[in-house]
Amino acid sequence: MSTADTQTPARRANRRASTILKAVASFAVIVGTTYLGLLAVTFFIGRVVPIDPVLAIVGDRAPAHVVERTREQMGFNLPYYQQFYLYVKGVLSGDFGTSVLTTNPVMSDIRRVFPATMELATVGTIIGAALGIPLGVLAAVKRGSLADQVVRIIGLIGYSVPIFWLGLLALLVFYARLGWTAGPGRIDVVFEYTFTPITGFYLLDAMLNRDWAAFKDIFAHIILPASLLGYFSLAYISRMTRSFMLNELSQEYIAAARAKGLSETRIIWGHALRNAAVPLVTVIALSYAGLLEGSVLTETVFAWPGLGLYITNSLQNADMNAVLGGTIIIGSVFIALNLLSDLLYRLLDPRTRIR
Amino acid sequence: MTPALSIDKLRVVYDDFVALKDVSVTVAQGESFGLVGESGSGKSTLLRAVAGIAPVSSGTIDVSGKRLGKLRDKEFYRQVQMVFQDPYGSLHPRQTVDRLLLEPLDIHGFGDTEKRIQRALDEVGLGSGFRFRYSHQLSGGQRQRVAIARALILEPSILLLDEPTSALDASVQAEVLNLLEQVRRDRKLTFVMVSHDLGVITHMCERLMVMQGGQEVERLQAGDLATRNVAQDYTRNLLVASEGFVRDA
Amino acid sequence: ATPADTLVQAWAIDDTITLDPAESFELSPAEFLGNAYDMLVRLDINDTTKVRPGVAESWTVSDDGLTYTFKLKSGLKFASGNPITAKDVAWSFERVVKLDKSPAFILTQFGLTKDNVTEKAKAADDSTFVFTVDKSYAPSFVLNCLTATVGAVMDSKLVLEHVAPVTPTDEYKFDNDFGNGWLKTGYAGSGPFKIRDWRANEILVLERNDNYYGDKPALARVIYRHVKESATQRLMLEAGDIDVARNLEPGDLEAISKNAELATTSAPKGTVYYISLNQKNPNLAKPEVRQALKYLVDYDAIGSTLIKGIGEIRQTYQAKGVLGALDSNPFTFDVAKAKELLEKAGLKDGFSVTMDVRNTQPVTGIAESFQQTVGQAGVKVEIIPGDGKQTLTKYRARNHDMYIGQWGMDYWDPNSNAETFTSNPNNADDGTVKTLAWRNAWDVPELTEKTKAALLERDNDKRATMYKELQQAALDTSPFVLIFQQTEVAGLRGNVKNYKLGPNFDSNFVAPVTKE
Amino acid sequence: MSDTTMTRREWLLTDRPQSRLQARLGRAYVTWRRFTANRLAAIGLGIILLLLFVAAFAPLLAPHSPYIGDLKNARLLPASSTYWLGTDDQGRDILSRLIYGSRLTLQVIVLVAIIAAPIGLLVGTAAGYAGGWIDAVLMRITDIFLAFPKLVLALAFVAALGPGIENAIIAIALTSWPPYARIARAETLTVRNSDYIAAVKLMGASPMRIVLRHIMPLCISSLIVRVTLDMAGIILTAAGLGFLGLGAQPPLPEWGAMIASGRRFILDQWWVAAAPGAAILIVSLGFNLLGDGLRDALDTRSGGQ
Amino acid sequence: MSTLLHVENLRVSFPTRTGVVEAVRGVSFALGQERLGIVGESGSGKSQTGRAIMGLTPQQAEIGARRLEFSGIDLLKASVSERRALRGNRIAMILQDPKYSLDPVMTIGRQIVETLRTHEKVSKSAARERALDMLAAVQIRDPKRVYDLYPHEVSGGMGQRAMIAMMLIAGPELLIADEPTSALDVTVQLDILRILDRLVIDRGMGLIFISHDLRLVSTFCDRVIVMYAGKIVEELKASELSQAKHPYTQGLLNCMPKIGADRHPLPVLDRKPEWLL
Ligand SMILES: Nc1ncnc2c1ncn2[C@@H]1O[C@H](COP(=O)(O)OP(=O)(O)OP(=O)(O)O)[C@@H](O)[C@H]1O
Ligand SMILES: Nc1ncnc2c1ncn2[C@@H]1O[C@H](COP(=O)(O)OP(=O)(O)OP(=O)(O)O)[C@@H](O)[C@H]1O
Ligand SMILES: [Mg+2]
Ligand SMILES: [Mg+2]
Ligand code: NI
Repeated sequence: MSTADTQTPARRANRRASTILKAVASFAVIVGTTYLGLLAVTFFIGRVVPIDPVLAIVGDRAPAHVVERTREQMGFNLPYYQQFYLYVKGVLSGDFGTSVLTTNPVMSDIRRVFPATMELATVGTIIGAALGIPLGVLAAVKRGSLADQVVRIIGLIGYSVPIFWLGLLALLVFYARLGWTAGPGRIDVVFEYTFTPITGFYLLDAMLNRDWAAFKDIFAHIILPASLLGYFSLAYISRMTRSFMLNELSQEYIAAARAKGLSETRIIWGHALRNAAVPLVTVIALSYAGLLEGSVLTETVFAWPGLGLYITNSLQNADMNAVLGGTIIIGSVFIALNLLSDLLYRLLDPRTRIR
Repeated sequence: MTPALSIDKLRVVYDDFVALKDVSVTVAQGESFGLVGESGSGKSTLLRAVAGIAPVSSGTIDVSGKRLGKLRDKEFYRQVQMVFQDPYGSLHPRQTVDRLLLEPLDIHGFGDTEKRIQRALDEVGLGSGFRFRYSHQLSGGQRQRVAIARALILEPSILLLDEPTSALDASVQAEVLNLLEQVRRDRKLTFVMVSHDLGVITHMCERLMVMQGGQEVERLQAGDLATRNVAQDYTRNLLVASEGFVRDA
Repeated sequence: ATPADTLVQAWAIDDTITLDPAESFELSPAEFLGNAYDMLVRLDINDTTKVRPGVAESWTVSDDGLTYTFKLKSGLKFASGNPITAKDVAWSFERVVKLDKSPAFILTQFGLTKDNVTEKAKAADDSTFVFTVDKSYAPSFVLNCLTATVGAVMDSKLVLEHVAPVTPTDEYKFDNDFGNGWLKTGYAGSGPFKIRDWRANEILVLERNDNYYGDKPALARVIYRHVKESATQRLMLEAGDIDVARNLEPGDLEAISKNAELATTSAPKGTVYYISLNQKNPNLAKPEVRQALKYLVDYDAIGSTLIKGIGEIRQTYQAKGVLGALDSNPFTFDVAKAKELLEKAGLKDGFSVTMDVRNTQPVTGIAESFQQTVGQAGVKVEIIPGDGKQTLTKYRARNHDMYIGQWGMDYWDPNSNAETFTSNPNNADDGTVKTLAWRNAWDVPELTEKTKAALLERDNDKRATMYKELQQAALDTSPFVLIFQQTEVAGLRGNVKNYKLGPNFDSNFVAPVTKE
Repeated sequence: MSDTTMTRREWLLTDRPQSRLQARLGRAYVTWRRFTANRLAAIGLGIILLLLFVAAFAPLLAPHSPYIGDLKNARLLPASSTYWLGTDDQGRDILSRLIYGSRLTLQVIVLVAIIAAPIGLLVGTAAGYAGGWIDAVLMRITDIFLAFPKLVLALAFVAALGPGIENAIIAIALTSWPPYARIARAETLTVRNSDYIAAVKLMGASPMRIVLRHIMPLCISSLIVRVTLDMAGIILTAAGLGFLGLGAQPPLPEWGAMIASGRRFILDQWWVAAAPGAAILIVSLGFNLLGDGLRDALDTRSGGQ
Repeated sequence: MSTLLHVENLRVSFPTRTGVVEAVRGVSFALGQERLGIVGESGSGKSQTGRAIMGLTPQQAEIGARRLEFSGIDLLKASVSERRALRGNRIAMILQDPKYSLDPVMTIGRQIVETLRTHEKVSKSAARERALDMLAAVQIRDPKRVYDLYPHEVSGGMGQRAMIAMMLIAGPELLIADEPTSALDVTVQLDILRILDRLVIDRGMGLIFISHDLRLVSTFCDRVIVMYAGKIVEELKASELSQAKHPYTQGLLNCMPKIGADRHPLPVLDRKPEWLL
């Protein structure tokens, strides 16, 4: 007798419908409140930052009357609640305003800088996961052995080295001395006239254009910063993989799998990792979100025109439209990744699946 | 005399699963009442509902004639205490026996804690040697004794026992059952006890209720089981099963 | 490696926020606009006290000094192919005055207003432009101002195709934006290069303008890549991924100068670095303290280390090479002298004070060095680091004690710095002319008058003398501890020839550059 | 074994402690044994102790002044017998700055730990135990902080409060509590329905008491572990803020700020940045090893069996 | 009846921080095609005995025996892969708790098929057929449905049946069942035992049945071994359990409350130190 078949099909369908409805509703509430919170906090930050936003537009040497006039034109003389109202109204109608630093609509700026960051983060995460998972598995399986310690040290160094330092060092070694990779930036100026971005993901664009020379160059440019970011997520992913794997390996079903006569390889990769993958998905998603937030420091060192740099720059100039836009994007990414990891979690873990 | 515990049409619903369907029970003062039934039949739920840790959706519970509301006050917990099934899960993993026993005294503002703790430990047959141990330094039987000591230290009049010996070896089970019997006699307690073992129930209780699927199946006197004086097939099956394995011819 | 017909420069171009000459007022866009637009007259980079013809072939000044008549070169064309006429010039002036953005004062200080500009800046015919000023200023002053990028001649026909409608308000009474929106990223000029593309914080591309009347650039294009870090720039230069590195710090500069494949070039710029003392602080307001602090900068050490190659010690506020610049460095690091002065001021045991410092080099390094050296005289300086805009906000509100910063000339004329360092028409908190003297609450009515007078001195030599006197007064009494004048440097690949930096950013001309 | 006097070890390991103190010490001893059985963890602890020692005796240990340098004559010198680790761009002795900087590093770490961890713990346990709308509200706030770009938040805080190491610390603390809240909440959720919490409830304990005295102590160990593992990140975030100029005020010898200013010389005078870099690496390595060891020692679930 | 398994002087010990724990201290027995019960209180070494035979002892444990032989194969000398080939194929073990012994993210059907395909070369569809047959053999009413269910979707009793199916599909000659029913309801318990019983009878399999329930073992098994503190204190015919000699066995039998027997207080076990020897 199963617990499942004590329920009539009709009730089950009913229950499923209501669960889904509940999930959707609670998701909507979560997204809505999170957004509003993000907006409010960012807006508040914009007001407390002791930077005169007008200064970014008119510069230090502008005469006093120009400063005053610009302030009024930009609505900074209105009461805060009114400014907030106007902003929220704009955002709701899809208008994030214009960045004063780049003079473009914030959305079009983000459409440019976000793919740059996302491409970097994606390649980084792929590198981090592709190496981090096997290393973590190795460390868990050989717990306490030399291999475990080596993996641990590799990971710990990844945790502990300042990226702006390692970044410059990597550039010095792999780019300047060895010439294995290309230098800072996303693409050589040679391609300035021949390469037209479509999606903003240059690797993808080069493939779409079948421009293999550009692809090679783009790859040569991305590999170094991505490897660095990958190293940092590797550090995290391998540690978590190890700990999840240790947990799984101590479970009874592993003993059962051994009792079945399965090979260790099959037990480790087919059973233990398959189970460890469930929480691992969240870990990877979170580390991906962390990278997407944009590493200002990496972007500075590698002259990567990404989101982190954009937001920092905007913040330092009190370009609040841009900061708000960037924050919303990061918030959305976070929410989306949360949702995605949730979905993957459900997909990977039959216990949480809605049947 | 007002009954110690009177439950009327109690219904407990988890999410949308009805775990207890309008069950009514009355337990007289000083009585020992048993609950049996298969796993998931709602035995624990009934006890938990009385203790105030299960979501009651309808029905009433009276303790010594007093109607219980949604929230239980401190007074209630001085009257009613509970011992859980799993001795490994019901003791806080980071507290010594001393601390475990001190906590209820502290909450209810008892004085002379030293003496009370000592007495409680003596009563359950644990010397002072156990007083400063952590729960992981105790065997299952010892843990269950500590749990009983903790329940008794507030001097309740009703003890709810949720399979207090099912995780224990037969030999240890005997010791714990003896202990429970003794404290009941000494303190004139009222017991409501859950077990899936018919032997244990008949040993401990005067009356018992057989449950299935959150409902009452039938109500029996302890002696009825020995004489196989049961009305329902379900109860009969339970009886047969508890005899052990019978190879078909 | 870079393409043979392209010059690739790495430069921190994140200060570019608009490419409209009527609005742009920062350093990197000045260079782009200086190369992409032409003005009536241009600065002669071989003799910076003179101007040379630009779009104008010749000019005359009326005897009363009020009317300037410019004769335009004939047959000129904008990059778009439209002819350049005096009407374009007049419209450009009108546009600047009516938009009234940051750099507009360079023109409006001659008495132009929104109402009279069409009269005062007028096309007499297709090739004659007449400019009327309100006082008989020194002609050198007027002409110098017209070399600024705000005086760029705009392709009116092209811009008018891109104007956006605007609802008039009290502050802005016109019904269109004069193409300001479009020109933020657009281009409508006639310089040797045209601006092809600008992606903020990423890249700016200049392309040869085939309609340019003068010598055509040898290179087809010049690309500026936004790279902030000096070390990164150096690596890229060494690897040959860029031809020119523009933000080199002393250490990297030195290394590049030692590299046989690379070369360096430099030019003094019209930017001076100074520490200013807010006169609202009672200690700093004491004349002896002001002077004492001037003796507490270790000029030698700073000159030989922190600004080596990128600046030259200079204690007067006019940049070298400007008309009337005073070359005098009277102060040396002298703790004893400073202590004496402090004792005279009644601050024998020193005092504590804060200093706002932006997070950029060499400013931070100098501030730290200063902190150490003043400490030797008992003055405790607390450094408040901040991001540029943050520190500036505070400075402009006069909320600082000490501030270390730089000042770049608005236009290549002594009045630019004299006006800001030594004039303060209204020291009230809500003063309208917020000069550096005002920001430091230095109330100097006589010097203010003198600065004004120098503006109207039409004799160049006399005018120069007046400015020298002003600088001397500043040395003796001002709350400005001038430290050095910036030298702009660039590291070059060996094959880059004829790369010459000008005295101003708008005169960093790249047209002559060739690559071997 | 009758009357023979127990060795101290036996006294600690006895399963019949005679007093609260003995029980507590015994437990600590077992944890300690488990901890020291891990050689790397012991190394980590050694590093941290060394850091403490250096910080405590900085004035005695430092061969030069950390603040006063000789700009003109001693700038950017390589390691030598006078300057063991060379000098920085103001001509100051790097070793002395590192030694004094250990105090700041400690300050950063300790303050962040005592600000962020308790906030996270309180929010997480309260949300997890209370459930319902309290949980919803608290978790929403946590989510907002989590979804917020950390650097923006930190930058904004520093910008608003003014630069300086204290404010940088507050900023880091305020951005680093949400993960702790999450951990504490998850932990709380797993123990919330356990029988021993139900038992405490049945004693008549108030929710406040349950959270503070019974649930929090359970979450603390995993939190401590997590915090020690985050230490490296905290030092690096402080360094990152320093890189952006919002960390310690000059001339404070904060390691992150030292790297940030030293990175300009990385190509020629590599030691200027490498020395503080190595110091950060070693200390965070120490904390990481310590955290790993603590995890193994405190985690009775996987460590015991 | 041929002897399948010889165990002589089996010892299992765990080095721990507080000294060496000897879990099994010299256990000897032989097993033919019969039902052998092992009983004893918690911690007496029953499971470790079973696991030692399977080769599932944790790595850090030390294991030793004068003889450990399965149908002529010296298990102590056999290589890792030889032992693996035996496991699940010729010797199988049912673990205590189905809730934790099944991989939670793999369907029951796949887990059964996995065992089969590890040991035999069969096509996927053939394996599926066999698995469905096996499920039916352990009396699962709707094998096709259960095949695609995940472990959490079935009840404990059904999970235990699936576990049995998984372990029996390759047709082992020896089955070790470690408390296969203690997590289940009494009624379900008997179903499971009936299945095991049928397998022993039909397939001629050897069965080691580990349990702490004396009453169950005595009614189900042919022979019973009673363990105490890692040692065998007594070995006897199941039917003769009530005439056990050893006071430990007697005590165990005695202390259970029985329906109808009115014994207050219950007799308790008085452990004698000499039992340990
Ligand atoms: N917190 C809960 N949430 C949802 N369902 C629950 C919860 N607690 C119990 N149930 C369900 O209520 C039913 C009755 O549970 P209860 O614990 O009372 O059974 P029981 O008779 O004590 O069984 P056992 O003998 O296994 O202890 C079961 O089906 C169980 O799944
Ligand atoms: N990994 C281990 N490390 C140390 N000791 C262990 C380990 N596994 C088992 N033991 C010890 O070995 C002894 C025998 O354990 P075993 O699991 O065989 O008992 P059991 O008879 O099966 O008990 P139960 O009825 O509780 O399952 C116990 O004292 C136990 O504490
Ligand atoms: Mg129950
Ligand atoms: Mg066992
Ligand atoms: Ni390249």
